[in-house]
Amino acid sequence: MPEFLLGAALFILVMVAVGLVRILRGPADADRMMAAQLLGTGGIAAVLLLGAATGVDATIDVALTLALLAAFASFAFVRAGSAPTVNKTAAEDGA
Amino acid sequence: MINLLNIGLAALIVGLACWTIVARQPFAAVVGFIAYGLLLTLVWVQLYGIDVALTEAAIGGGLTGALLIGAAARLRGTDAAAAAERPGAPARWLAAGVSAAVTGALAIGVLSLPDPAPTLAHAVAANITSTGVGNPITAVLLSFRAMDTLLEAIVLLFALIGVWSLTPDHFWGGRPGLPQQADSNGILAFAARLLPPIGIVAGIYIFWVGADHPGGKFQGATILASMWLLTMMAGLTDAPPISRTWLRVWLVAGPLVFISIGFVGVVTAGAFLGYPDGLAKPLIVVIELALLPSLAVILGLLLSGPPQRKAQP
Amino acid sequence: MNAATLFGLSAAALIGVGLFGLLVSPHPLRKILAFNVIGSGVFLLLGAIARRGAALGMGGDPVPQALLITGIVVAFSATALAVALLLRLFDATGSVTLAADAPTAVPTDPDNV
Amino acid sequence: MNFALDLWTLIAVAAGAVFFLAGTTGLLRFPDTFTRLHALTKADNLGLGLVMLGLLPQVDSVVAGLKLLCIWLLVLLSGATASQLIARHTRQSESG
Repeated sequence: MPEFLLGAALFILVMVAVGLVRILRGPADADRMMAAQLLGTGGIAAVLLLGAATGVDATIDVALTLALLAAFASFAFVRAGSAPTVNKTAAEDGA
Repeated sequence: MINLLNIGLAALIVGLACWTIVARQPFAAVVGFIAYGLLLTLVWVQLYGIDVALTEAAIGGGLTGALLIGAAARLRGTDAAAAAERPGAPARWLAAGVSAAVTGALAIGVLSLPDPAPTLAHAVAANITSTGVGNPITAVLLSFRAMDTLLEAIVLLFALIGVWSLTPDHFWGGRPGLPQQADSNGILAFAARLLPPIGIVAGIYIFWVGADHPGGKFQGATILASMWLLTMMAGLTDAPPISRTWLRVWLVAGPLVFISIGFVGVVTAGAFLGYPDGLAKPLIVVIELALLPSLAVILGLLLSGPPQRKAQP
Repeated sequence: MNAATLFGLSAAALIGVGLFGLLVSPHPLRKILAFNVIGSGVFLLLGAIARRGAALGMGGDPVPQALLITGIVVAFSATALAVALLLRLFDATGSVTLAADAPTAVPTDPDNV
Repeated sequence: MNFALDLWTLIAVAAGAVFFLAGTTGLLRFPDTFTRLHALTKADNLGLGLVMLGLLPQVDSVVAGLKLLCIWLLVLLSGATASQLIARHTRQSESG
């Protein structure tokens, strides 16, 4: 069973790694963020599979942390994308 | 199979590091770096450093990514000016040569590490009972090498003071960052209402299990800071003005408790940061409980940047 | 080859790649990224050494692992300070370079008049 | 009994892996951001969900099982909100 779980982890890792080609190609920044998001999900699955294969229970906590913060980069991306308009009002307030 | 997995991981992180360096746009490089941080978490799991994997997951996956994406978005369109300073071909070849030499020297070092490897695991195992905690890494962080942890908390505080010192004069004492438009029915606000309660429980859980299992105050504090930042991003809460006394007390409380327990150790145990017999575990818990909120607020404010508006607009 | 040696060698490669980026990238944000790549390479090297010291049922030598946690947090605080400095420079001058004749990308921030 | 549980793990994890394959294929082959987003959510929801369901019989405590469920729910929640936000961001930047 551990061999199968490790194999599945490797397969998922290779899959999401191939998805990283989107970071190279783009074209939009949103596409790049999606590749990172997919890698995050695949990473969580791989951590869980590795933990089950090696029998280290605490890896579930690592996956839990990753899951909590999985979308954090995407949130920051969307926020940063809408920053210019906010920036202008802030400058007027300050003046 | 496990070898194949490790080789794949190693190839991926080196490839992503190269992409981070050579990518044409800063934003593409930053996304590459975030993916790189995620894969490092897997590498730490493979190296049996679960505590380190937790730290990397929390800091690399959450805080660093948000910080760099924000910076890359602000600096969009600055590549052209910077590209004018790109060094010429001879300088680049020289840099490549130097880097290759450094890599070669390190690789020789890695291959000629002594066997059997020296380890302090025996020393830790022999003395861990005196601390009362079950996780050897927590024992190292808060007992055997407590000075490092104290200095680290102070370094974080100094970094925050450094960030604050960049405030324009007329905004001194104001609120960090730019105001966020609050869209109370927006999707981000929805996530910022739903995730933090779960995140706070998970953060305190990770903090609490740190005594006996992988986890601890840094990881917990990072999760708490991320949740606070999420509510700020969604406009549900606002960053506090940095002139507030309660805020400053909150920031220094953790390190101060740590230092005072250290001085008590001089009297009771004969050494700075020494713990008297039998009291080690309660003192460690007190230090951790005091550091957790301070670290969470320091980390959150580090990401918010220097004040950019007045306290009362 | 065991995992410790493999990741130790990857760490050596990461340090080299990061050093190259730090030397040749003209953009300060890219230099910060390169600095972080070097940092993670150093951490990984220490992690490989920690893994070699596994004994008594511990997956690795706990002392270097504890130092790694400290190191990762300190590296983050240094990155945050560097990014804050860079953004302040950009706000103040409209440029990310220190060259005196650098072309400005956007008009100067009204906050700093 | 043990055999049946192991078989369940095999089938569910393999099916989850297939959804990751589908997600990657979609991310690479679909023509625009919105369709690619659609492919991505399959990996988030079904890929991780099936892997998680497959691993449930392999954990040794109820708490660990609950944590697994919690991880999946968290990824569902954050994946769905992030996809919505990215889609909205793309539409705004296309129209603006």
